[in-house]
Amino acid sequence: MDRHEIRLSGSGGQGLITGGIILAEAAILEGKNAVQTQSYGPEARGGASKAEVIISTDKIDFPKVRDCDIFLSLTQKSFDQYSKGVKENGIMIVDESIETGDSKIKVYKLPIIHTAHNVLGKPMVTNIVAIGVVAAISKVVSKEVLEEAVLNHVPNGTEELNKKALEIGYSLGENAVK
Amino acid sequence: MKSKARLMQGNEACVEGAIAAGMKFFAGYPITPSTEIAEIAAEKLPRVGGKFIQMEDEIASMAAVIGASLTGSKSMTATSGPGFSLKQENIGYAALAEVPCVVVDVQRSGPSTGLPTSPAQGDIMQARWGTHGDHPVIALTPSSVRETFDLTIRAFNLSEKYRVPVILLMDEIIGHMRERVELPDAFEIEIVNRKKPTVGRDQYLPYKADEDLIPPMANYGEGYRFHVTGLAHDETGFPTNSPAMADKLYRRLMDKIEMHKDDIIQWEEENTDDADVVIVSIGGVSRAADTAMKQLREKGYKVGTFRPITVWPFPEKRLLELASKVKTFVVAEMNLGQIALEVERIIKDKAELKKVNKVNGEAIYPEEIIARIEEVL
Amino acid sequence: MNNNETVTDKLVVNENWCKGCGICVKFCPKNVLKVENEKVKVIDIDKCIQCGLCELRCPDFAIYVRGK
Amino acid sequence: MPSALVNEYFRTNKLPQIWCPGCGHGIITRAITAAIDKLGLERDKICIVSGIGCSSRAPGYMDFDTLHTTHGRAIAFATGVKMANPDLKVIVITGDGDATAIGGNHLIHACRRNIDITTIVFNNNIYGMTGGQYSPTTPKFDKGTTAPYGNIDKAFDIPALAAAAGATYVGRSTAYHTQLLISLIENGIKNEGFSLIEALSVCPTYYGRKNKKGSAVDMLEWQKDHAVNISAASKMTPESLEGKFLIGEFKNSPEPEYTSEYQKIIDRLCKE
Repeated sequence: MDRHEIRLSGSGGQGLITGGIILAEAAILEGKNAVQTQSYGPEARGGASKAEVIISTDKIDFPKVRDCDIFLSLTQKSFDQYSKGVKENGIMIVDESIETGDSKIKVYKLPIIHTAHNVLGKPMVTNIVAIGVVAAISKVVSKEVLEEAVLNHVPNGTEELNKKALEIGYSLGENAVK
Repeated sequence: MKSKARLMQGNEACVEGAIAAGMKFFAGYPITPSTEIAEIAAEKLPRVGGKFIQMEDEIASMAAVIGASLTGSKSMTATSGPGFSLKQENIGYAALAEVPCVVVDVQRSGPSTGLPTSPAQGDIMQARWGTHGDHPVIALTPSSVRETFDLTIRAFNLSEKYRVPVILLMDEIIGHMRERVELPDAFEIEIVNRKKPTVGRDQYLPYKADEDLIPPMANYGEGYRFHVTGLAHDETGFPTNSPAMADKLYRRLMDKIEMHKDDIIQWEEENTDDADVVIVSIGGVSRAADTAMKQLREKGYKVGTFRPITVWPFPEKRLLELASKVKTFVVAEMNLGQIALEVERIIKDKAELKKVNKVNGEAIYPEEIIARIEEVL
Repeated sequence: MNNNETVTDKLVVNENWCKGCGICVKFCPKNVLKVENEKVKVIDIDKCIQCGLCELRCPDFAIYVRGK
Repeated sequence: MPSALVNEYFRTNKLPQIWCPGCGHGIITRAITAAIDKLGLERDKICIVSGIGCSSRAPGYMDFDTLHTTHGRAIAFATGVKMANPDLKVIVITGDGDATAIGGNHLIHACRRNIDITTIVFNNNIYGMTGGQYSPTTPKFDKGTTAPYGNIDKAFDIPALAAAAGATYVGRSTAYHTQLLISLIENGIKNEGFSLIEALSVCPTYYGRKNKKGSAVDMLEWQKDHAVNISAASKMTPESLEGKFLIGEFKNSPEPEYTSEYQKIIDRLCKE
C-alpha cells in the first residue's frame, strides 16, 4: 500500500485549499484514491488555514491527517499551529521566512513566496508554486498529471502563467532534493 | 474510455444526486456548512429547466419547497443546525399534509450558533422529533461522497413513494470532504415518482389511502381543485374536529412508515459474524470506526462495525439480532449520546453499551475509539 | 336547505346561511328587508329595485338578486 | 340554491362559513370570486393560498386548488407554488397579523421580488381567531385583550409598506366599498407582478366590542363616513381630510416580473 498524508498550511487567501484540491485531483487522474479536507470559516479567510490531502492506492476510511508525511507551511503562524504531528521520517517544506527551530524532521526551506511575488510577479500563483515544490520533493503525483489538474482549476487566460508557476515551483523542489 | 472518476465534495454530490433524482425546485438560505448545496443548485438547476430561489429565511425556504412540491415539482432545501430548527414547523406541515420533499441538514456543532464551521452530529433527535406532535419521518445518513449522491436520490424516491419529508442527515465532515467518486449513468439510476390519482375530480379524495396506506397525489393546476391544510383533516382533505377521524389520520401517518419499514431501513455491517465488540456509528464518524476496526482486527481483536444508513426509522430488528451475540456495543458519535439512547432502548440489558462522545468541534479520531475498546477488551 | 329558502320574483334568501347581522337591511336603499328572530325577512318586495347592494355586502352569501 | 356566483366558485357543501355574524370577511371573500369571475380566468389554473387566522379560513370555501398553510407563511408557500408553476394565478388571502407580524418578512420580500402573486390582506385590526389580541394594525390607544390599557404600538400602513418594499400594484378598499374592492382585486390580478390589496374588514365580535365601535352595521357606516378616495383627496383641504383614511388605487407601476425574469435565465442557458 502506497499512502501519503499531506498537510498544506498558510494564511487565508494564499490559495492552499485550491492547492490541496489540485493535488487530490491529480492523484485521481493517476488512478489513485484521494480525500481532501480543510479548515473552514473565518480562519480560511485570514489567520492560519490548512488543507489536508490523503493519497492512497487503497481505500481511505478516516479522511483527516493523523500521521503527516508531508507538511507544507507558508507562514510562521500556520507553522506554529499545524506542524505538530509530522512523522519523524516525514518532510517539512516551509517558506524561507519561517523559523522552524530545532527539528529531527527533514526540513526544506525555500523561497516560495518570493518566487511567486518577485520572480513571477503574481502573488496569486503562490499556491501553484507551492504544490510544484511539494510534488517535486515528495513525488506523490507526477508533474504531468499535476499540470493537467492545475489547468482544470485556473481561470481562463491564466493558463500560461500557472504552467510557468508550476514549472518554476517544480524546479525549486527538484534542486532542493539534489 | 476515459475514467469517470472525479474529485467531488459531499455537498456537490448531494446536488448531483438531487438533479439525477429529478429535482426541479430548490429554495434555501445561506448557512455553513450547507451553503455549497445552495450555490451549486443555483448554478445547475436552471440548466436543466429547474428553479432555484434564495428565500428571505429558513422558514420561507421550507414553505416554498412545500408549495412547489404541490405543483408536482420534486423539491429540496438544505440547511444546518439553526436553520433546521427554524424549518421544523413546516416540516411538521409536510408530514401532516403528506407533501413529498427532501430536507438536507449538514450538521454542525450546537445548540444555537455553537461552533458554526465545526462537525457535529447533534441533530439526530431533532431529525426525529424536531417538530411538535407525533409524526412520521425518514432520515438517511451518508458516510461518503458517493453515498451522499446515492442517498440523495433515495431520499427523493422515499419521499415520493411514501409522501413524507425525508431528511438527509449529513455532517460537516461528509459535506465538506472531497474524495474520488465515480457516478453512475442515468440509466442505472432508479427513479420513483409519486402515485397519481386514477380517478377524476368528482371521485378524487386527496387523503383516502390505498391499501399501502398512501393516498394518490394530484398536482395543483390539473383540475382536481383540492384542499390542503395543516389542520387535522378527513379523507376529503378538509378540516375535521371528529376525534375518530383525527385518530385515524394520525395513526395512518405513523403506520404508513411502520408498514414499509423493511423497504425503508438500510444499514451496513462489517465483521459482525464473530465480533465481541461492535462499533455503532453514522456519517463521518463511521470513517473513523472503520479505521479503528481494521487496526483492532490487525491486533487480533474481534471487532465489527454497524452503521445505520437509515437512522430513522432505526434498524432496530437487526441491532436486536446482533445484541444476542455481541458482548459490547460501542456507540461513537459527535454528540453526548443521542444514538446511544436509541441503542440502549433497543438492546436493553442483552449487551453492554459503551460510548465515545465528542462535542468540541473536532472529528472523532480512530485512536479515541480504539482506546475505548481496549478498555473493554 | 331548500325548506328554509324564501324565493320571490326579485330576491332569494337562504335562512340557513343567514346569521342575522342586519347589514343588508341597513344598506338596502328601499327598506325591503328586516331582521326577525335573527334571520333576514323580506317585508316589502314590491319596493325592491334589484340594485344588488344586499348581495354585494352579505357576508354569508345568504341573499341574492334573481335573474342577474 | 345559492346565487350563480356562489354556486360557481364556492364549495357550497362547506357553507355556512364559520365567521361570526357581521364579520366583514365573507364580503371580501365574495368580492374575490366576483373579481375572478369578471376576469374570466381559467378556473383550474388558480391557486389560493392562506396562512392562519380568521381570514385564512376563506380558501376552504372556495372551489379552486387551495392551500391553507402555517401562521404567517402563506406568501412563502405561494412563492414556491408560483415559481414551480408560473402558469398558475396565485392569490394569497391573509390577515393583518398573519401578513404583517409573523409573516412581515415574507411580505416585504415578495414585494421586493415583484413575483406575480396577488395578496389580499383582510385587515380587521385584531387577532380574531385567538380572541382579540392587538395586532400590528390595531390603532394606537385602542384596546385588545393583550392591550388592556390601550395599545401604545404605532399601526402599520400596509399599502405604504408594500409600495415602499416594491409591490407594483397597491390599493385599499373596505368591506363597505365592495365595488371598488372588486375592481382593485381585478386590477391586482391583472398586474403581472406583486399586487397587494388591503381590504379593511370589520370585526364586531372582538375589535368592535372591545373598543365600543357598535355593531357590524355601525362599523361599516364608519368606513363609509371616513373613507376618502385618493382621486378626490387631492382636491381636499388638510382640514377636511382630518380623521379620514384613503382608499383607491395607490400604485400601479408595472415592472419586470420575477418568474419571467428567471425564465429568461433558463432560456438563455438552455440555448447554450
